[in-house]
Amino acid sequence: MSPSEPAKKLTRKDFTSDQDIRWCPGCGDYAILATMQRTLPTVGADPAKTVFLSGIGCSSRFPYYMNTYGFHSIHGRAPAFATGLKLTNPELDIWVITGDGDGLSIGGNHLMHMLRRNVDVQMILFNNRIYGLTKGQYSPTSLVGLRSPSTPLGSIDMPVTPALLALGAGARFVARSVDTMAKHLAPTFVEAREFRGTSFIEVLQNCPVFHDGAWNHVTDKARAGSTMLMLEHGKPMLFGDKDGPQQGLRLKPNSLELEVVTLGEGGITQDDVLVHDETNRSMAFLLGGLEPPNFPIALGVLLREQAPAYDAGVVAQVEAAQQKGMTDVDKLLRAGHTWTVE
Amino acid sequence: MSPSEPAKKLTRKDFTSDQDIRWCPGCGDYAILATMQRTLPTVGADPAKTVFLSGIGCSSRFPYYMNTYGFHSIHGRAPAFATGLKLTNPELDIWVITGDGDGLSIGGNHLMHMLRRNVDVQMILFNNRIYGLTKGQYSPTSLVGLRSPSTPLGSIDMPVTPALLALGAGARFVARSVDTMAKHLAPTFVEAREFRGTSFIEVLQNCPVFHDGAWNHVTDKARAGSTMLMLEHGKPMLFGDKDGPQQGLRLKPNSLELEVVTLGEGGITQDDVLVHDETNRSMAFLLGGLEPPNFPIALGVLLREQAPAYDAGVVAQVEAAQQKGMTDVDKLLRAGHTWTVE
Amino acid sequence: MDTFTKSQTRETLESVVIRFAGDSGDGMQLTGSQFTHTTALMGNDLATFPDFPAEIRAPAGTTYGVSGFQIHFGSQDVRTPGDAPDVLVAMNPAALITNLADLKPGGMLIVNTGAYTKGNLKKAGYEQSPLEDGSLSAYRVINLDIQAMTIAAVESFGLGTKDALRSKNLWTLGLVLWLFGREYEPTVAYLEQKFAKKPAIAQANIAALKAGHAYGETAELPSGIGPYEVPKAKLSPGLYRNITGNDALAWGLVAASQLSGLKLVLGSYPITPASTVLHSLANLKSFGVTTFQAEDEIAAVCAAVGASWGGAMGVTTTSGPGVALKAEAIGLAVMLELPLIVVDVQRGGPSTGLPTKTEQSDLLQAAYGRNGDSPLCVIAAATPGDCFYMAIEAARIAVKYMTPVMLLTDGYLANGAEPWKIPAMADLPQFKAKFVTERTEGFHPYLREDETLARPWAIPGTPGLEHRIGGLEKNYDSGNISYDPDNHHKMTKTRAAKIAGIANSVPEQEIEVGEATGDLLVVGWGSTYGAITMAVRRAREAGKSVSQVHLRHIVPFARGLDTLLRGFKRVIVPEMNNGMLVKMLRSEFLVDAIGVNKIAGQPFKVAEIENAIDSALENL
Amino acid sequence: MDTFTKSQTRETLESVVIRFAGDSGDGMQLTGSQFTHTTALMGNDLATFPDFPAEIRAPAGTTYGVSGFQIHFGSQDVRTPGDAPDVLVAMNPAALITNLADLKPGGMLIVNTGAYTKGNLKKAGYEQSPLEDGSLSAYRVINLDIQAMTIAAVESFGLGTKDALRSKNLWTLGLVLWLFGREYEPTVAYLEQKFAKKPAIAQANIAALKAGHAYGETAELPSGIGPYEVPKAKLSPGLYRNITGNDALAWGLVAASQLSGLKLVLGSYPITPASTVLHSLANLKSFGVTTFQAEDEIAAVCAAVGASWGGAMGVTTTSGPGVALKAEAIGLAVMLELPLIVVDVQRGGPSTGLPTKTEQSDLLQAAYGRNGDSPLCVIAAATPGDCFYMAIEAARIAVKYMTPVMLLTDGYLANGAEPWKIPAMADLPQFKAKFVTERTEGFHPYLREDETLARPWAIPGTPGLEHRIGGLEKNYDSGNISYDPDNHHKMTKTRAAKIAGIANSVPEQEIEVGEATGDLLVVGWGSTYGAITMAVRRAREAGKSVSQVHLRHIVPFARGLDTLLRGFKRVIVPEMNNGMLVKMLRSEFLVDAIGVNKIAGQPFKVAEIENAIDSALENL
Ligand SMILES: Cc1ncc(C[n+]2csc(CCOP(=O)(O)OP(=O)(O)O)c2C)c(N)n1
Ligand SMILES: Cc1ncc(C[n+]2csc(CCOP(=O)(O)OP(=O)(O)O)c2C)c(N)n1
Ligand code: SF4
Ligand code: SF4
Ligand SMILES: [Mg+2]
Ligand SMILES: [Mg+2]
Repeated sequence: MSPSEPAKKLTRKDFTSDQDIRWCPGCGDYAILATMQRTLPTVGADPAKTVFLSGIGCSSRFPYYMNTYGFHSIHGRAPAFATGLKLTNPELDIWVITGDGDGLSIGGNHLMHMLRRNVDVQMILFNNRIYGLTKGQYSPTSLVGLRSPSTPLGSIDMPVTPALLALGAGARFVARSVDTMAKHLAPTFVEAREFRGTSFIEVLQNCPVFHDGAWNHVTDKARAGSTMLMLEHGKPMLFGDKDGPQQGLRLKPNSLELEVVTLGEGGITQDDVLVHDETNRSMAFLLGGLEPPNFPIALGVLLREQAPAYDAGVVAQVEAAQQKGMTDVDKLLRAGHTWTVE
Repeated sequence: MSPSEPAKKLTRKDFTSDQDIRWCPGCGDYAILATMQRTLPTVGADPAKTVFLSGIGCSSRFPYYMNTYGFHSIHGRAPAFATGLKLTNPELDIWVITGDGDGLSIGGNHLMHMLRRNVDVQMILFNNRIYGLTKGQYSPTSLVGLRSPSTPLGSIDMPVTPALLALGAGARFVARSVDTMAKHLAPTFVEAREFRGTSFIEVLQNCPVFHDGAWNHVTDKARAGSTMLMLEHGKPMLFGDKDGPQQGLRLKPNSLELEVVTLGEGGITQDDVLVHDETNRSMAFLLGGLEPPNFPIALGVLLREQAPAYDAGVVAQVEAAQQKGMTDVDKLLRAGHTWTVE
Repeated sequence: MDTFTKSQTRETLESVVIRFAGDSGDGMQLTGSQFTHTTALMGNDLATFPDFPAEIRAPAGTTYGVSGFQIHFGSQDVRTPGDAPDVLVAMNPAALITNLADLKPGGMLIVNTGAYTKGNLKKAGYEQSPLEDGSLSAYRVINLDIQAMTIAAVESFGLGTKDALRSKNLWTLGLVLWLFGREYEPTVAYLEQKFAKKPAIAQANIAALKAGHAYGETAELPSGIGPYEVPKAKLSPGLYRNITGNDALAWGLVAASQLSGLKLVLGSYPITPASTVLHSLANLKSFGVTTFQAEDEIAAVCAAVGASWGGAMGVTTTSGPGVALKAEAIGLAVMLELPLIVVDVQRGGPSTGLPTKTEQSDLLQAAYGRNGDSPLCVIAAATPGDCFYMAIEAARIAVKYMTPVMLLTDGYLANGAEPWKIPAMADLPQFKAKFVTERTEGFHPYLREDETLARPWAIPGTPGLEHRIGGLEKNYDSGNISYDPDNHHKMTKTRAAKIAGIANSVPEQEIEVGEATGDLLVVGWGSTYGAITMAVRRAREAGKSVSQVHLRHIVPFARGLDTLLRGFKRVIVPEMNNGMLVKMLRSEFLVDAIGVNKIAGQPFKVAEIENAIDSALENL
Repeated sequence: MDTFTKSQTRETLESVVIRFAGDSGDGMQLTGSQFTHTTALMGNDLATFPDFPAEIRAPAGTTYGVSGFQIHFGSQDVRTPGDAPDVLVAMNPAALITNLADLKPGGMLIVNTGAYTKGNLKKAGYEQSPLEDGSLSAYRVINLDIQAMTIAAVESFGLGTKDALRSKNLWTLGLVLWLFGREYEPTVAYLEQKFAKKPAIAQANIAALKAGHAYGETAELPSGIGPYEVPKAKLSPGLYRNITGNDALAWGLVAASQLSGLKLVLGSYPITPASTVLHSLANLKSFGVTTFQAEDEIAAVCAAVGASWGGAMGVTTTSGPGVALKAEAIGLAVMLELPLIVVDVQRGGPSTGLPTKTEQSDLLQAAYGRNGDSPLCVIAAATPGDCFYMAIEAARIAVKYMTPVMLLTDGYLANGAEPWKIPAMADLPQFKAKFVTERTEGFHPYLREDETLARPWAIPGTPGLEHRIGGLEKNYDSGNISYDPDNHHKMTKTRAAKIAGIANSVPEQEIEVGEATGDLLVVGWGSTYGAITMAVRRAREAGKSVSQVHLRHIVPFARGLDTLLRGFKRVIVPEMNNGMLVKMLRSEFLVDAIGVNKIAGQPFKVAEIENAIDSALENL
């Protein structure tokens, strides 16, 4: 919708392209897509100014299905294309879509550099802990021991934790959500979109074909209360089963380690529970690495740290130069020593 | 020296090649080289089993000057060559030499993956916060505002902190030292060599030609006591000027932030000072990011965490398979369905 | 064979092409490979061509989810999977609409009517059912409600409808086996083994298979429809197996490892259609094979080069986009003069292109796609089984000449299969690698052997041979870095001469089919081999003066090619690209060779090459 | 000019070649460029060739730390920096030993005797001093203790010896300026400006400069040594400046940005000898230029492609190894059909090769170094100043044809300088880019323009034209992903036809020197231009039937090249590589063109090409 036309309320349909979707039945990608298509109209997004840009992988087909501008690039390089595009037109709202293979294996360096530069885009990493498109090889997030076509005896590589990698690279907005948890995923998208700088979102995604249940230990409905910690800034980090929060995270006294405590046990009260501070990078480092069975996984915004966006800085330098400096090419060519031949 | 010959005590000369050194006069690389050449004989290193493998950059010329096996590869890829070599011959003692451009810019992804896999090599990153060989462009560790040939108006990119990046990637041995501090650098090399897995060492290095004094705020002799924190496992983190340690690092009560305290002020005693625990990754994260003027820089071993080395795992799988599985190619070719044509 | 010869006499056919087509979920690949297996056991010659959809699991019923498997078998030499099918099995409307155009006029069409529902018809894009509108009248249609008959056949096993329907491909297989006089026992054995842990499934599948077979035997098929007999082919005696190109390649590498005495170290990054080589080798660790799935293609090749320096046979496998990424590191290997095998299983390009389709469009990239004068050896496999031998040849050249070798295959070879006469290791020549080990004062790592111009291979760990190598130009004698202008000229010429010299260790170029002179020479390379051979043979049978030359060695060309090219009035060069080998031939030999190009992601049909031959002969 | 014409009359020379050589720390580049500047102001035609050491700052006195600057100036057309110097300035023994062989017999040799210490002689590899053993007797040697005289000249400024010695290059410059009748005022002005904030340094330098000049004027130079006069050249009238290739390139890109109305976005990663283009453009932000130093070459080109999609003129600059890394992404740009300029400032290869030396060995990589059939446009600049125009030409083609364009220059053009007649922007044709903006239901991003086959450029942000692009093959009409075989064939042919069609917008190939038919045609491309032109002219002056063709457009070739090639009995192709253009010409035109190859990291000497001409004529 062009902003020059009378504002019309857009709906999911306006964000849905006419392309046939080519994911396997039951793939977690469908849910993420649906949430995106439903969420964008609610925040007044303009399809003409919205761009989805991806690498290669099942997840990277996402742009085809959004009725916005879309760019299905090459394996691992989406952040670099996005950076060039954003520097060219900072008005665009750019979403980079990647997978655990695309973004962390071949594309790890571009991801890291986009994060440290803090280019104002949203990056969603669909983490299914497997290479889907190439039929099931293990990925940098696969756990040790995973048997896959390329690791028939079990993988040996120690996995990388996307959130920690992002934090180590200097990311300033780091969040995590789950493919099918639309109610959690939608606001995460919205907050990422509002953040000025690179917002990094890891979405736990199920690949029913090649790594079904990779996240069952997190999402298993029966235990979900104790396997997920829903972060809220300024709120104590409580979790527990369905009858209400009963457990919490506490900093071990005089140390730098977290422990799970149960309210009411051993005199523990809510005051002993650590309060989430999304501006605290050290806390984010601690939270980023937690995973069941010993800890719940931390979902929501792990870190939100305001910092100048790279594109803004680049544009400001160019604009300042344009105001002060030379703009006439004829002058440029004639600057310095010249002489006339008659 | 071949191990089969009668053990002869080697000296620096045995580790010095006949190649002319081609660094600028005054370059910090000379000091690092000298320390390496002096240190290896003291730990019984065998030149024939020692390999120096580098990318491209001033720092990456290092292998030419060591009288060991040497491999001056291509820009950024040294970790990948090293991984292939180590998997082929795990007996070799491999040192990967890289720079802040080579290792963190073009080569960031290989560095990260070698670290997470924990391949048993030592990686030394010469951090001069500049591209030396290509004549002075800013690097991923250059501070914001640096004017360089490619950033005449000052750089905008937020720098990356090598130690934090390494930690985020899952590194298990992370250390830091200074080019000219031979007494600190030598034992750091020794400990790195002893560690089984990837040991990552950042060496603060001065490039007098393109970024002279990049580390003056750390190494300035007059203030060195208060700008450097010499880590020792199990020891309180004390520092201070030459008359003896007077300051220390403390964890802010009930928080995850460090603060500088002065012994004797406000009732602070040595007991209030945090004790360095090199097995604590969260502590390493906190320490890795400190830099003057607000904090001293942490030197020494930030993290040492035992974990299986990748090469050992790979070799073990092959060996186990060799013991159990098929080893006769004729059998392999005949496995499965065959038929005879007469 | 007494199960089926009772009731009818069989018409004898010389060769048949069958295509099984259905939804990705319909099990067409299994159907095809079981039919292949049985056919091979019966002694026919054969060639196959599986054609997967690009999607992992496209939604059921869509045209882009159609999976196909074509087999060509006969009592004569079979070299290609066949141009147009004689028989098409269409398990659903999408399979019909996407494959019908290929079926020979008058061909047999087996239709699973139960799947021709309104929904499926619509998904396939049919306005009305082709079964009813007379549009199939050119074919011999067998309408069968295979679904219903399958459900009936497996009823007794108490499966749900969904599970029961899973066996419909086996019912179909049973019928087709019967039609062409094949036994079902090998498939029964296969099913019993495969579902050893799920006996109910095994039994249901077997029941469906037998029911299909029995249906042929007992039901009245429309007249003019089978049954047929395809007599054994006269294959050279020996022990045979079926083999796909990627398996042959993996096994060839393992054989090369033993023949050379070198440890095999593979650095690879998954990419279609090369990934299965990585998979195969990852399963062969018992042969001392190390496989390393790297973080990307660059790391993969670098790890292989590191391994080669360390004294292993370093190998990297990939497809076109991966070769592009590896270019810089391959250039380093050229400079380092280390053995390295780069396998490019080509696919449709440019860019991501048609990743699941075949093409031969990386030839120029293989030969020239690096900075600087950066010569290396390029060879190509001609058939799936040939991948085994060319892998060994790549290793032989790499070790003997201390050079990277680019081995080209393609998606068609990778997934296609052929009956393959199994060689004995003892019959394959060894080429043991030699490391220098003698302690040398001031070892010069670039002093060359006279014959091959190869430099010595001294591996880290060897006492007294400590040395340093790298990507900078080096002095001809000392091997130290050198910026000397004349030295660079000499080194560039020497690197080129070394590669050119490889021709000395390769047999002279032979004529594949026909005489060494004549009207028309057809020159091919890679997987077009079968189609060209058939076409040239047919042309010769029709009395035309046509010969065939097929190149396995491209850089350098084998000796004698020049003379062969000049022996003909005309030279044509069929390629599955827009003209690459033809460029190299024209430039090298100044012959007016003409390209015949098909860039459709599909192998040539024999008829297409026959046509090209005819029009070349017309314009002599 | 009255400072120097008093005492002696000057011998008139038509042209002179001077080489300044010394330690990297001796300021030879400054000396050379100031001499150049003054010479340009005096109206001579000229060409220069700086030759840096590979090391940043090699230890003083070593041979690999020698830095050189050669200038060729004259009253006639000057096209190359000259084959052999008439005058060699050797500031230390290392400079002497590495450069002496090039000095013409009887040439003038200016030696700074104070630097010929034992230590320096040894570092350079001299057993005994060449100043004393008679080994320089073939030259006209001027032995001067320049160091001592410099110290004396700057004594009054109270500098330490080390600082004082820094001015010795200016003393030398003063002397050489005097020798060739040049004024020192322009250098004085330069020094005053450069050291505006350090007046003491400025004054000391100026004093040394004047002292050197005065020394020539007053001292008795050996007889037969100068002074000389080199009259003005007859240059076409206009305003001139000196320009290096890399500056010309940067400025050409900025001009192209204004001529096309597109924002210039550069994605680059530093690499010798391309880095200075990045540096220049980073200084031109006031022209709306965005420069992005990416984390590597891949990110650099990807950012440029992203920028192009966003409606900018996306540019990436690099050298050979960088092009190798960019191959995959350039292939994507071919598929996306977006404008993109890839500048390859070639250097010595393969691999890291000779990074600071020049070469033309990336041509085949530029043309073919990508997976799949991946055609793009390749053009090349002939002289430093031509880089300006070829940058504009690259942009014109990229925008008009929606295609990547590879622009080849090399280290020699990059750092070399020539007097350049400054064009006026108003005289340069505009080629305003057009974005589609009209809201279209179901916009088809690959529907092509008839004439150029270019697709429309619709940039994100445009309401109603939302669409998706990518690296998979797309349908000819809709632009949606397509796996259809015939469509892929058609698209491949169309992409090739689009590139071939570029020739329609390029003037016919012209003869550069000579007639359109004759005995011998010399075909060149890139920076060999000057040397070939001089050699062909000399051959023609000697009455030989030789002509020259110089290619700026290589893929596609300009129309008419075919006819030109066929108009000669013989065609030779001088290249600074092992034979690349010659391959392309032979293959395309089936002419028996013969390569003349120099792979030494150094430009051709005119004499080398003259020799090649002669031997080609002998073997007609
Ligand atoms: C240069 C290159 N190398 C390899 C491939 C093959 N490839 C395509 S997608 C993919 C991995 C995808 O994994 P991930 O990013 O996790 O995506 P998913 O399919 O799991 O969503 C690979 C290896 C390619 N397309 N290009
Ligand atoms: C593929 C490639 N790109 C770029 C270069 C140019 N290059 C050589 S070294 C270097 C940066 C070196 O910086 P760093 O690693 O910090 O090393 P230093 O010289 O500072 O020690 C660059 C960009 C190259 N050699 N190869
Ligand atoms: S393979 Fe896995 S990730 Fe890919 S579409 Fe299918 S279910 Fe989804
Ligand atoms: S440029 Fe800097 S880093 Fe490089 S050798 Fe010189 S001083 Fe050292
Ligand atoms: Mg994945
Ligand atoms: Mg550096």
